[in-house]
Amino acid sequence: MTTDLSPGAPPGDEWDGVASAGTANAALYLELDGWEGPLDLLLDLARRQKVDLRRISILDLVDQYLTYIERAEALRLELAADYLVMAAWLAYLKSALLLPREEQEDPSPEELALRLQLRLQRLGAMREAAARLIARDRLGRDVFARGAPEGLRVDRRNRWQCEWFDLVRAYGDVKVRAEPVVHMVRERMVMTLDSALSRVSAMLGVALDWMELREFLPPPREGEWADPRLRRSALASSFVAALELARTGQAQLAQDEIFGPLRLKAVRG
Amino acid sequence: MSAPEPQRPDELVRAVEATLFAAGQPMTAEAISTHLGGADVGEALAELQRHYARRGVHLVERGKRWHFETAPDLAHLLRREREEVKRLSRAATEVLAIVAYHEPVSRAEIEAIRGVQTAKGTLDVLMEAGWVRIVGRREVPGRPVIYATTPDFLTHFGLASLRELPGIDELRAAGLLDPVDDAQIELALGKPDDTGVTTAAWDEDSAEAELPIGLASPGQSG
Amino acid sequence: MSAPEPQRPDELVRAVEATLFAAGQPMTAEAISTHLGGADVGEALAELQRHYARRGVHLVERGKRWHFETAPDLAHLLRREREEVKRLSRAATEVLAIVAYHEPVSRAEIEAIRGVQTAKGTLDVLMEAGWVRIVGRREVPGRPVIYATTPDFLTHFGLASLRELPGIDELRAAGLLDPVDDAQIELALGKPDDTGVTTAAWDEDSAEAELPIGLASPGQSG
Repeated sequence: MTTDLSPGAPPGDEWDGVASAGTANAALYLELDGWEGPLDLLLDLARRQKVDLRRISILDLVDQYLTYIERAEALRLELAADYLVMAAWLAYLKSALLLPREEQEDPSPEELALRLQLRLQRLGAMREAAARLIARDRLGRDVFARGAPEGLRVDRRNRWQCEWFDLVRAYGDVKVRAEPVVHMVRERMVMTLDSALSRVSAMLGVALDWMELREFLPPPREGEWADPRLRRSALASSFVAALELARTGQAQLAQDEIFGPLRLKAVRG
Repeated sequence: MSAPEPQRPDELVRAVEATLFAAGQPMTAEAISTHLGGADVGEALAELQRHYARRGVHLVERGKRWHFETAPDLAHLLRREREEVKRLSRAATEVLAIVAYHEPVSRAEIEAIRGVQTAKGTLDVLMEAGWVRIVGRREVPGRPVIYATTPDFLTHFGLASLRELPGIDELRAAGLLDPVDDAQIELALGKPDDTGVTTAAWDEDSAEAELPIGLASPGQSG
Repeated sequence: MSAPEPQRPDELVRAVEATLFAAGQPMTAEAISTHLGGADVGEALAELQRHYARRGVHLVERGKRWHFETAPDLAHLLRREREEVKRLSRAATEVLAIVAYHEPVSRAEIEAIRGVQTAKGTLDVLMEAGWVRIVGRREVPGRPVIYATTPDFLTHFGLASLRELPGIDELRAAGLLDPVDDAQIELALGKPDDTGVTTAAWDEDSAEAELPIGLASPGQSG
């Protein structure tokens, strides 16, 4: 029953020794590499009953499977765990099917057997379907598409659209964006750095001792210089002028404490 | 030479004929129509199909896409030079059939039918061939990806649609294509305890614990 | 359809038809014959050529080699142009406006006016649209190419000449220069007086003269 289980399929490398061992039963031919798992082996065994899968004898099938596994073990073949697990499960199923049942288990052994049968049917159906599918007239094997199609090309051409208003509006936006770059605040009176520099420099030339920075500013009585905003500008410009004179070695700067009066004195060469 | 002067076909028919001859890929009627400036090509396709039905080249529709191919009865003349078609392993063939007959289907569902783990490479081979693709995820815990066939699958195997799969009606009628995650068909598998007696225990929650799927691949059975 | 039932061609004709259809290259009559087991294919080729003469695909012989090709009168179907109407991007519109108002103008000048770099693609789009062209090179170091508008530009925008584009004053009157508060954007170009006081003053003319290429830096205004 278990002889010649996989006709035609050459044994894998690891089975060479077994196949050529010339064991007790020369016809015994075990080739687990050929099976895609225990379900596959079961299906093949079921097919050997040569009956419709719906009418197979599960008990016979279990016997065949267990015999197969026993023979493999007798030959000291190392079986994958799943084959052994299936064997154990089938052994249980067999005993459950044979023994008189006192209490009804759920699911019953008959139901388990039915499920196994259904699974084999499903796998069998797919195996057959695969064979029929693969045997169809296949494009590139049995039927052929045009060998040298010219190919279709679609060149996309853009037609650009723009309205007159969008164009003019865009120019307006560019102008608006560009102008602020050169803007100054209107009618803001300032003392420029240049004028502060010449004023401080001139006054320093005639001063004899340290002078406080504020003394260099134009006197507030002189008309527009009374404007506090202009005075702030003059102070800032004079401070920068003082720093510039110190940097160029024309003046010394001194401050005794933070926020204290800033004093200035000419450096005499 | 004795044949009567062939009728000149309609200009639209000629245009559809030329377009499909020149196309490198199968085309849907919509794509042909778009290419031809929006003409209704349904009649033209039907006429072409009828014209070519008895010739050495046929016009066929596969999954809503049309292409010309050589007549199947001439396969024996043409087959010899060409061995471009990939040979699929048995596992890949089986997985392809399961995807086609059950789509969309997850890997776990494929494995439930085959009773073994499916090597990652098997699905990759089918996807690389352009016959199978991922079409989404099943909204169940773990959100497994699900697979289905492509239009190229139909084209390659000469199927107008999946309804033409061999024997699909019989299989469906026999209930062999019912969803595979149906808990009622799952087998329970217990572990052998230390007395050596195996106890079957149905685990409602665990489809994994079910039949000996994926305990070891056949190759490991050294 | 109304056409009579097409005759089934001779088997050899069908075989030759399929062979040539599937061939990757034009084939000589001898090669076809060899492929088909030595049959004399001359008649079959002649009949096929006659059959296809009025169809969308022709069987042609070139230098003793036979192949199918799209009918010459349908060759235009192989390469179609599809026009897509696209709106000019904002950047492209600005560049186009600058070219129109300042032509001829170099890319560097356009960038100086816009205050941002102009992607090369933007000018390419305008040239593709047929509104801008290269009109020469500026005789300055680097000899940059300079751009100007085309007659198509005038046609598209319905202008008799560029002088019809609204001037700055008209733009202002139309509120197109309004977005920012006037006081914030006015220029001060006063001179320091002898007391060292600078008075900022709005210069009405400066808006005209403002071609902001090489914008005056604020430091120069002191």
